[in-house]
Amino acid sequence: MDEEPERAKRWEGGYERTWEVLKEDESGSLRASVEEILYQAKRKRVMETHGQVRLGMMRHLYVVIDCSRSMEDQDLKPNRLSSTLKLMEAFVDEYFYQNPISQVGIITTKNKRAEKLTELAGNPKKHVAALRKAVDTVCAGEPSLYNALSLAVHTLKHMPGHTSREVLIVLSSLTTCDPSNIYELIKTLKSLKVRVSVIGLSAEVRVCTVLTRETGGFYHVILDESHFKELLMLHVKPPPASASSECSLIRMGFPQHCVASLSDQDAKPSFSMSQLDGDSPGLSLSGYFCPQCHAKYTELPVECKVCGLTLVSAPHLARSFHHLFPLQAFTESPVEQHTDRSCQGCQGRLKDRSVFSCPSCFSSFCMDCDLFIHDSLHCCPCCIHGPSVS
Amino acid sequence: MASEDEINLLVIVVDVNPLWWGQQAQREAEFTLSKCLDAVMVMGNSHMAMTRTNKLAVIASHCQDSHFLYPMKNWGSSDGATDDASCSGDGKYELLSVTNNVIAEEMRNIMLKTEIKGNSTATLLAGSLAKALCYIHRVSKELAVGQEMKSRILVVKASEDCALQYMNFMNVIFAAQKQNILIDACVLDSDSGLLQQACDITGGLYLKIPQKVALAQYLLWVFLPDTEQRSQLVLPPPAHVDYRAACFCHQNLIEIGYVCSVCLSIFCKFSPICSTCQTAFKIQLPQMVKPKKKKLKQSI
Amino acid sequence: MVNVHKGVLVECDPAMKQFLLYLDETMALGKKFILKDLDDTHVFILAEVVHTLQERVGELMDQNSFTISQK
Amino acid sequence: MMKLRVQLQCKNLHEYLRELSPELLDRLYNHPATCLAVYRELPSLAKNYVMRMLFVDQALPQAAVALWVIKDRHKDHHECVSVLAGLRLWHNQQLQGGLQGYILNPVFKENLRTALLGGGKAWADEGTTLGPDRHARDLESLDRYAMERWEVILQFMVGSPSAVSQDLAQLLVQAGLMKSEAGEAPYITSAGFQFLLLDTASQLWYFTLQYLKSAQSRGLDLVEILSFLFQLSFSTLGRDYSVEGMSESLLTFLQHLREFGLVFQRKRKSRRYYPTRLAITLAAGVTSSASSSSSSSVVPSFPGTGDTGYIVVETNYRVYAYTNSELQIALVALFSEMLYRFPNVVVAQLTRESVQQAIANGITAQQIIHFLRTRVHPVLLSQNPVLPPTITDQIRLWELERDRLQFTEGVLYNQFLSQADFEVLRDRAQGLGCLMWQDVAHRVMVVTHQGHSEVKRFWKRQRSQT
Repeated sequence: MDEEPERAKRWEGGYERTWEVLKEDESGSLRASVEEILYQAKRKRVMETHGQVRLGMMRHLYVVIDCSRSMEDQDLKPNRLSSTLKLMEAFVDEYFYQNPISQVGIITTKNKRAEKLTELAGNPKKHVAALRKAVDTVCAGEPSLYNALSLAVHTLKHMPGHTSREVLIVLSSLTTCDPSNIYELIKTLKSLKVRVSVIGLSAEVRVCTVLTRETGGFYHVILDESHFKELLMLHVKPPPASASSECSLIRMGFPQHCVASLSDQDAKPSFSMSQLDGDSPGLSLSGYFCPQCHAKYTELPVECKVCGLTLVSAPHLARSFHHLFPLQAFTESPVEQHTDRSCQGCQGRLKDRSVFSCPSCFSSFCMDCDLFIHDSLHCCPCCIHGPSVS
Repeated sequence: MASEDEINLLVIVVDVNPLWWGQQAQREAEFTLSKCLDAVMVMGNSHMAMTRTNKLAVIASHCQDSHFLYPMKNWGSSDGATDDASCSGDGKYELLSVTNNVIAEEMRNIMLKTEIKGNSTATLLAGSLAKALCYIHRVSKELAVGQEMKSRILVVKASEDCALQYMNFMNVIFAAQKQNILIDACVLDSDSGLLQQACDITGGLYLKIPQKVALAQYLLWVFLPDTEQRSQLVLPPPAHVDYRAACFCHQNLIEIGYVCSVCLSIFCKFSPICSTCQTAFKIQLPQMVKPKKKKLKQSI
Repeated sequence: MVNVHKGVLVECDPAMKQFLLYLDETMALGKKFILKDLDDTHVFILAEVVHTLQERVGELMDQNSFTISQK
Repeated sequence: MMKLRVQLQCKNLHEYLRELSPELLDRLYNHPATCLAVYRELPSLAKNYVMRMLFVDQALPQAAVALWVIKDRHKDHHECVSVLAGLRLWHNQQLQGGLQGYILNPVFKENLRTALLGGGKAWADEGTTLGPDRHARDLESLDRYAMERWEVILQFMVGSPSAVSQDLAQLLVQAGLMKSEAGEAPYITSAGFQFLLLDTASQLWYFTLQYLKSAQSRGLDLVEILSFLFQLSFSTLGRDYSVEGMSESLLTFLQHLREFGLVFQRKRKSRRYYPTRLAITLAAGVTSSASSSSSSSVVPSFPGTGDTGYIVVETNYRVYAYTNSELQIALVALFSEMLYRFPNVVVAQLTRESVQQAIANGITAQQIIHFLRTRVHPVLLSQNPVLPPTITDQIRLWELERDRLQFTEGVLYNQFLSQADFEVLRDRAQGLGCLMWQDVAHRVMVVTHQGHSEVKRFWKRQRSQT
């Protein structure tokens, strides 16, 4: 393996005088400078999110959760395991919200073994249920990076080339127990284009540094719980697709929701195919019917169990559009330059020092609206009105 | 009741598309834009009369712009001391009469000011909804600590859907869903696929009213109750929503289509190059056979 | 024949009742005051001692409590 | 009875209205403001009922109305029906074909419509426009004025010397908040202590109720002043209104309101008045009555004035009150021990003695907690629960400590000759609802003091028969 690039460790750097950032104003209050810091932080989030070209929209992600002894540490409250599982629930929800046609699977590792908690699947409910159940897991032994990764690869390598193959490891232990040379496995991962990212709960470990560097993932070590959450959410956004990844047209079904009306005497309740997995048996009158083989499902998106067609609804695809067509960042200018002192979004008064203007329609917005537009709305409320609608 | 302290914000978006209303006036003289606005005001007044904490905003959705009818621009600039003591001098609750006067005044401004440029005749509903969401967001930011707010949007829609708005409309719907904001729709004329989806996704009510003249009654009857009260009342069943996708090439509704793996554009026929993102696709074998093979391999 | 006494019905927890019995036995109020020991949580007492009794109970609670915070 | 404490009872608007006579109610609904106020206090489902029927002129069949509600919510439906009927907002009416139907009270309907849509005559006589006021008041000074006036009353109750009219003092005595013995200055009662700890809105409503109770004896017309009160509560803050067209008794009432701080009038003879925030929040106090203080009314008691939340409670039993109002300090001192005093803050300590002292004064633990909760500093509002649970629990425990013995006056019956005798007498006592305790095996029973004479008489009759 080649030499690690030179990178200053935090402890090697100069002493950070965090308190010197705070300055008292004339009246001795810290408020102004604290607000300035908060304001900068808000802006940073918006600025960070731009400049992507092509994204892997169909993702296959395995999350590996360390369940070794060290997960019982109580530096996260109430302990590392509970805290991780709780954040993971939020992660799964957010992941499916932003990546509606992607899949997730969960792997746990302890006692030198790795096992699948859930298979790769596109339905958040099952994962969340499994995570809730996992709270009672006994944390024991050492984790095994090798076993966990090879378990993940075993499934991921069969995934079609136009999708992304990703592994996200939440590692608490500083050691790993591997049955064979992990560097060999890293090479395999690299050749299979599996991207591995690691979030460390304890400290930086060299093997992870190499692992992530080689496969093109991120490696972060958490500072505290809120930082942990931030790092997890970083992985919600689809990663840039590698240039070499295949592109293809995928055949998909858009089934209609059919309700057999109560007046219809011939309507018979039927089972849904998704109940083959064993949960919640029940008959229902309504459902989505696969346009190819007429198998019935109660929820979308799903891969048809009979003919293998991916069934989605149009809004699922639409939900990903904002990643593909991101809204440009608005330009910031001091409020004095504007004669009309009202925000085009909320019609309220521009009360902050800065005003944000859309580069294409030149409408001005207040900071709250700017953040909201970029975080949730993903389209400029004024450009929509313009004649050149995309 | 614990919910007494909660603020309930209703944003009404009214379609004031002049073309549609102009045609309507010729079709049915007894139901004009001013009748419609009257009904909306009755709805708004009833909402505000319900509790002290109910708040209202009204947005007019035009074919080129959206205007806030109430509250006026620069709200929140100074406190509520309205200098214009424009009291109607009758028995109406003062707050309501002030509100109604503002709405009527702003509406008059719009009608006088706007001229129609070009030939875009569709109402830009997505823009109005986006503004409504911005407004709700801002109001929720300015709440006192510990105060909670529930908000919903009621769309009174007249003209036809505009297919070009699809993507923006979807973005708006998802933003609303994320903020737990209901979108209700009261449709006067032809069914709107976009609004049906909006209502279904956000959990709002969709109703195409059979009798336009009775708009006020429909509004009071169906759309006045808030979320909590809706759980008690018998209300129209959820609309049957068509979730089939429209292909990007011919705007046909399709059941099986091809999706570009890079930009998620939907096509009804296989083509070697994506027309949206210009990606060249690898020519694949017909997919019908492939998955079965994969299945076999896995199950061994 | 029926016997009738006027007085006060006291309802309390069993521990408190034992304390009342103790006060009664040791003549702490200067005399016997329990007219009838009814059950674990009820006693019937003379009406005139209620006030002094409350004071004694208050004293007991004072003895059993300590100041929670330093000043 | 030896009940140690009297809970301050505060009725809500509906409970109050339901006690009024039907004729009075019908007259009340003659004003749009009253209709709107009554409407606002209805349960939310009932509000929807009224709205649905407001623009319908015929009666609706009862069966159809019952179908408005989904099946498993029929309990709510019945509650609404009884509330609406109880307030005489709707009547039963025979439909053509013999069906029973509901129809809205026509007077109520007419006036609620007016309130919503306009028409009819103006609430106040606007005939003579006042023109701009040279001494116009801004909101801030109105708030300050209102608060000052109200605090004068509270201060008077705590015993600090402040100028309060004879009328008002008398009213406080009548309300049972103060007591006066011949010739002496009135002093505060246990109910008064509880009153002090309520939030301003509840205080106002309680006080208003008491005022209304005595209104008729003062020769005021109940309908007239209630309508006026509701009209005030729907007025706009910062606007001036004219006294033109007000009757003599209403003018007297206005002077009282002026003394409470509900309206501002520059001079007694001034032709205009400004309603203050107190008048407008009056309706807010209607719902959060004192008895339901456990509800989550975390909204600061008096929005807009400087003294919203000023108390910080720490887990070490310290209470910091950021205020320099003598009254607020006096209130905190009701249940805590003062430690230090600074220009803008006082530091106090909750101790067992101080809390029990307060409880001995008739204040309940719940009221102390509610007081702290509603006046808590905004920084604490963001945490959940708002007050440290250790503190609230301890305050309750301190209260329970006093409750370890429960005394009830009673009469003990024992030494029955036969089981039959015992059972006859016991059943009789049970029937009268005065049996407090019994032991069948030992033939002992205790009846209440009140029940005793009746039981004794019964026993004598019983014996003479056998």
